[in-house]
Amino acid sequence: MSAHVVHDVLHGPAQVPVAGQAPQQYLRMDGTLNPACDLELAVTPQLARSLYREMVLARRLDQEAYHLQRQGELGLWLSCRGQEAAQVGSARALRESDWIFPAYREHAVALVRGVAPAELLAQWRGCCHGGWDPARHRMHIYSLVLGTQTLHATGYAMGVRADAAGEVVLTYVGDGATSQGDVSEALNWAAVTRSPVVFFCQNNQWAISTRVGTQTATPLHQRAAGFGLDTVYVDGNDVLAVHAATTMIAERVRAGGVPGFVEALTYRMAGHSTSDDPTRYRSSEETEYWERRDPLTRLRRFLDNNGWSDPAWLSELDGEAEQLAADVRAACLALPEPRLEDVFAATLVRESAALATERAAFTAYQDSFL
Amino acid sequence: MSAHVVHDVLHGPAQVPVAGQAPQQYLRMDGTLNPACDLELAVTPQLARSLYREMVLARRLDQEAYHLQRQGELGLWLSCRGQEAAQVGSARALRESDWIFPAYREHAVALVRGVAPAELLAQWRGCCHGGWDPARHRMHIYSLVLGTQTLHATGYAMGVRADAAGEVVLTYVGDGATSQGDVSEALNWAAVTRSPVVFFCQNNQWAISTRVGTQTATPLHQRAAGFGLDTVYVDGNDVLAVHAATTMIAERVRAGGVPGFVEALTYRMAGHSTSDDPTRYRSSEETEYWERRDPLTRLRRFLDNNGWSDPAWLSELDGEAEQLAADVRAACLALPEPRLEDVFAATLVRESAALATERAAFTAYQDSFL
Amino acid sequence: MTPGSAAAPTRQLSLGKALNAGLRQAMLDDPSVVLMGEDIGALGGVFRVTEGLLDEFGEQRVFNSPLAESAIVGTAIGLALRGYRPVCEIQFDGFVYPAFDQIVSQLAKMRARSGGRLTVPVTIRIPVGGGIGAVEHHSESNEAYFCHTAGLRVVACASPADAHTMIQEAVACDDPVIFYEPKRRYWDTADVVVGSPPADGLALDQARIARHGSDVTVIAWGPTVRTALDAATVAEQEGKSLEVIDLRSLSPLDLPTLTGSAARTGRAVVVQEAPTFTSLGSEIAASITEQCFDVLEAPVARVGGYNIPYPPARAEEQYLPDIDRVLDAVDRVLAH
Amino acid sequence: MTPGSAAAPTRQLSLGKALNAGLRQAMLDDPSVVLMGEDIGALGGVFRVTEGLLDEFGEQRVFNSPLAESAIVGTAIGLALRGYRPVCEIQFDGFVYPAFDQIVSQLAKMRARSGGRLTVPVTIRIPVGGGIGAVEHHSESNEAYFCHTAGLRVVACASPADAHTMIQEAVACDDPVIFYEPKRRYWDTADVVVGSPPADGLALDQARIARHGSDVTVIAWGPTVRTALDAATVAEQEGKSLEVIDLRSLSPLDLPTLTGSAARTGRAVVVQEAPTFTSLGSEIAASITEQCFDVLEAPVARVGGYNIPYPPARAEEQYLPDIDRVLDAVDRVLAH
Ligand SMILES: Cc1ncc(C[n+]2csc(CCOP(=O)(O)OP(=O)(O)O)c2C)c(N)n1
Ligand SMILES: Cc1ncc(C[n+]2csc(CCOP(=O)(O)OP(=O)(O)O)c2C)c(N)n1
Ligand SMILES: [Mg+2]
Ligand SMILES: [Mg+2]
Repeated sequence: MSAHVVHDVLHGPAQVPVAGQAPQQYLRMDGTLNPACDLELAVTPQLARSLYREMVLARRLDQEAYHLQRQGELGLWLSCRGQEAAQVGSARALRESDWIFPAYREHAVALVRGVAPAELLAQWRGCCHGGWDPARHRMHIYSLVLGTQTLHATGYAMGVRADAAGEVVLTYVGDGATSQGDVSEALNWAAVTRSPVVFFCQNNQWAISTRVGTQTATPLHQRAAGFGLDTVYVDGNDVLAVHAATTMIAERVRAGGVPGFVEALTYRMAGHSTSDDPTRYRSSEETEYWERRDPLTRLRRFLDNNGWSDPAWLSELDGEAEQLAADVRAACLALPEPRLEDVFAATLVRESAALATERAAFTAYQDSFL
Repeated sequence: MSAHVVHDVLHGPAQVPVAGQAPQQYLRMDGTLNPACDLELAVTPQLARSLYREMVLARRLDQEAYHLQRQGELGLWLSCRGQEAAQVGSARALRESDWIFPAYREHAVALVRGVAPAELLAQWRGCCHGGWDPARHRMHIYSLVLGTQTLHATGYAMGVRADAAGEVVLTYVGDGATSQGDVSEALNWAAVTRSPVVFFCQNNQWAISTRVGTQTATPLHQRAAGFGLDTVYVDGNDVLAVHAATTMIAERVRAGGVPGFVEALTYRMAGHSTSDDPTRYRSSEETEYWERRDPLTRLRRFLDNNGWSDPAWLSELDGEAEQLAADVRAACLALPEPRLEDVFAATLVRESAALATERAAFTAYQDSFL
Repeated sequence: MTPGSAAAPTRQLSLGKALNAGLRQAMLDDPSVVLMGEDIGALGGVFRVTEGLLDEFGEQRVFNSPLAESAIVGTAIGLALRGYRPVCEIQFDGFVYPAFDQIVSQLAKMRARSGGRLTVPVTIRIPVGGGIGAVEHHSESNEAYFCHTAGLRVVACASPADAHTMIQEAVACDDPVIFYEPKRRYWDTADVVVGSPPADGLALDQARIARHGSDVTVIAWGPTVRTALDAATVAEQEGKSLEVIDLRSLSPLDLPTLTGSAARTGRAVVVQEAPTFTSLGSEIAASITEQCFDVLEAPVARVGGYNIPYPPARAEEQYLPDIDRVLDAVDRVLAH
Repeated sequence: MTPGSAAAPTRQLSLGKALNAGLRQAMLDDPSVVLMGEDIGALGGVFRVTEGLLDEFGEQRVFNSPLAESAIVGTAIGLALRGYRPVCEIQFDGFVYPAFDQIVSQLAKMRARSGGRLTVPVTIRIPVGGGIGAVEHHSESNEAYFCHTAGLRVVACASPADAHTMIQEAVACDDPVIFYEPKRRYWDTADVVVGSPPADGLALDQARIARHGSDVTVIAWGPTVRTALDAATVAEQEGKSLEVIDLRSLSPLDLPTLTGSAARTGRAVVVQEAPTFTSLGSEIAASITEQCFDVLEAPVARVGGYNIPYPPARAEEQYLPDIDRVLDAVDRVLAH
């Protein structure tokens, strides 16, 4: 049975159940290499800098979106702050042709996949439900009903396998969502059909106000192993470790191995959403503990230690981030208002006579106010 | 990950995935003791004979019910033939005050719990949905929607824990049903709440026409361990091993341990139901293989080997079984026809005015034919 | 000669076999069609609707699934996103509920949620209704849940010929379709023209006047169509002329056909197995009344299951609408 | 002085706080009442309806659950079988579907399935409807699904006073109750008499005439009651007298109150947020017409959500029935 040994350095006050095993770590908090790391990774300056760049951009986008919400321009925002390493490290481990099924907080992933700020914010401004073309980015729209996307990803992967296409499907799932029956069904179904899917679990230790200890009595990767998945447990605030671990699992899956499960231990640094008040359920001590483990800081220290972060590059990156923030804001404010006619049009592929009649009546009614 | 090592002696042609581990066995096929057995059990003649008696009675009831169905007196019958050891061995491991949540094939369990033949058959004759008073037998009615009962059992166990009542709740679940999200939710929820529940999985290797290998890529007990349950894998055709294993787990649970999971490897010797035609999907070779592993035969050999089966006792048992068969038949034919009024009456506790009106209209309409 | 060619053969088929032939045709016509569900492989499904298809098309296209309805529908959505055209079998009506979330929040809404970018052509086949003496959860009529769900098409076949055509149209339809098969009519047998349906097929949207009449319009679908037709035969002997409409499409409703008939007869009776409260029968009554208020001679009558859980098998005859109850309602609307 | 005693205090409470006080009272009155759901503990639920109750009653009675709706309802059934009286919170309307099977096949039918032997007094609280600018799945009106399910009681509160009383009556009721809380009215504030409801409480079965009138009966529930009342105020200025009925009980319907009013006015309009097709509005229209056909001057009109998935927040105003759409329907039935 699971021993609840808590690794203080990594876990802090939220106390994730861990069966005697520490997550794989490549970089220690001070940015130096962890000699205990088992993961293979060829870290070039290019790789480290490009990961850092995407994390910085994601952080800046997240911040700008947060402000837009506070200013009433977005209805809601779910921050990915603190999870940039988990998201960027994993998304970058895939090939462009691989397909992603996100949950709803994977903004850094979306950025990696080239989703434009307008496409990303439209949903949170209330202009649409899914803002981008999944086929273009090989990234499905967000799924807000927890865990449902893991079954879609599994089915998609069954298709990939049937097509012998050599692609890998990666789906993101939160620690809380793992409690949903759908997620267990997906893990099992993937294992039984041996489909090329990787479940990437961002264990950010919270589901709104609920600790991960309420969701599970064992480490989540242990549960996945019970279903027969190829698992790895990784420090989710260490982008290099995440990148290496996800690459390892994804390539094993691509080569025909059993489906994979990556548990990345990270932390939701902001509230669950802009509607949330995390002070009701967690201490500032805990938040500060994790602030000190900020994934950006860690990689930055590594870059600095290696002399890979020259001021020119950093200031260029700063400029790029500010430009992105400006773009985000501009794109948000320029979003067109949604029309109910468009929802009518998207309800069925072949509009029924009944729906056409109803749509016409709606339009006529709307027009009667003109 | 799970190695699919098949233990030929135990598994036969259906090939259950097993990770290098054989189920615990107390009695070998020839009724001699298995020296490799880890289970503790004080086998007295009384215990062995009473287990045998209940298995024989269950077998006879099952056979009679099967005939009644073939003669058109039952609408359907789901045979427990071959699973008597798993059912009697587990049910007898509980205290009378412990509560049972069955699936729908646990006729031998019902017999152990004193459910009368009329109560047991009423549902299959089409006279009611649940034929007995759960409180009287501390056994819930059958659940036909697969896996749902595991959540009821878990909730009930939460109540037991809150009441500090010292009871154990045992729920039966089939190998097929484990694929349902509800069952995973129940395993997880039980572990998280540390409720006194034991999941007893009769892995009879088939779900209608679907092999257990389609339901899982790993042994089912391994999956349960992944959620943090206390598990044991046992030869389900060995009533002594089942009894010992279930007792061990149930008592650990009663003492405050984590919830338990017993996987009993057994075999559904008949078709799924009287509507099923198993020749469409499995070979007679496979069935014969398991006929040779009949749980009654094995215990009988053990009794014989020990000189615990004197002819007088055996013939008394025969008589008892024949009497039961006669009782089953008589009880079945004497079952009163159901009245729709009774369903009306059982729909709500406090009948609404609307329903009362509808019921009155129904009665008036019925009476108009008198 | 290949099936579906000009001179398609006519065969005497049961409704179940007509479905089987329809699925086979759909698989021949479109290699992206795959079947999935519990026991649909070697067994051919508990009603044998997929019999022989595993042998003919192989495991890649006929997938005997693990026992999890939410996963059946959820992975079917994923397969559809990949370009497949999955046909899911739900073993019995009462076992569709574990998949309810995937159907209602995902399948039905996927297109709208994606702003019209995604198409999920999934067909969910459900044997529906009572009358076969089954145990609990095996006799449910739950079309109301899906009719109330925007984004789904809900259809029910009632005859072997329609079964054969409609299943192919459902599979070919780019919208998700809940496809009801009237369980107790699986063995009804009639002539069926075997082959692909005409390309301009409209059955999925169009009701069928199964019998013309002038006094009362009787609206039925799935298993109750035959009940209504039988009632019409008896009524004729009593000098009452019933027009029987087989809905075929439950959502959307072919309202013009319904109101056209009701306007002609001035009286309508809806016959369903489902409990009447907040049911498709309620909708039909409300819709017809909305449009025909001034020409109706009587309120639309509803004959259906009572608002209680489905009874044990030996009481189901008292529960299910039969000829007597239909005629009773006909008399009521005529007497109004 | 203890709450619930003779001279119960009157307080100005929002609907959300009235519910909170009602739950507290129910827990004080009956130690078998336990609360369970996602984030209902320290957070007090996303709408703070359970605020303070964890502190007051402890973890044994206020259980912050894992994230699994099917398990919430499934284990609540088990707890109820053990003698507890669980009150489950579903965080948002759109998240009840994973629990659909447990609600429809187990909770609703348990009593009938056991031949009346088992009682499962589970209350399922669901914040319902739109109008708060939420993201998808957070604005659904799904009462039709549960109304169509025999064995459940379905209620919706519309005012703080009713919220306070009705939640207590729901918890005390031995039948399973789906309890809808009108999300966008959580902050509506009014005087509430705090304390246990009278023992002969009938709210769970009885509609309330929220405003008397003579020209048209307007039937609403939950969030649309205020819309209907506001419409009545405007209509009055235009010389039209609307009678507004707050259903309170959606299933069963208090039909005598509805038909009584409709018979008096001769005209009725139903106002709901849910899509109209196969909805409670359909049932109300059908039922009223059945009983009042000869005295109705016009067909019952339905104002509701369109038959499309709930739109993005910035289009919801176009979707939700508002005063204009109610008055438009009133004009239509008056013009008929
Ligand atoms: C089926 C379902 N139930 C409840 C919710 C409400 N809800 C939204 S997010 C959330 C917490 C999710 O936690 P987790 O999976 O850990 O993801 P995180 O928010 O931490 O990224 C909850 C309960 C939902 N979206 N879907
Ligand atoms: C939710 C649900 N889906 C499908 C069914 C139909 N069904 C009844 S029994 C059965 C097989 C169950 O297999 P298993 O759990 O192994 O139990 P066994 O019949 O072998 O005892 C199936 C598919 C059902 N009862 N419930
Ligand atoms: Mg989380
Ligand atoms: Mg089995």
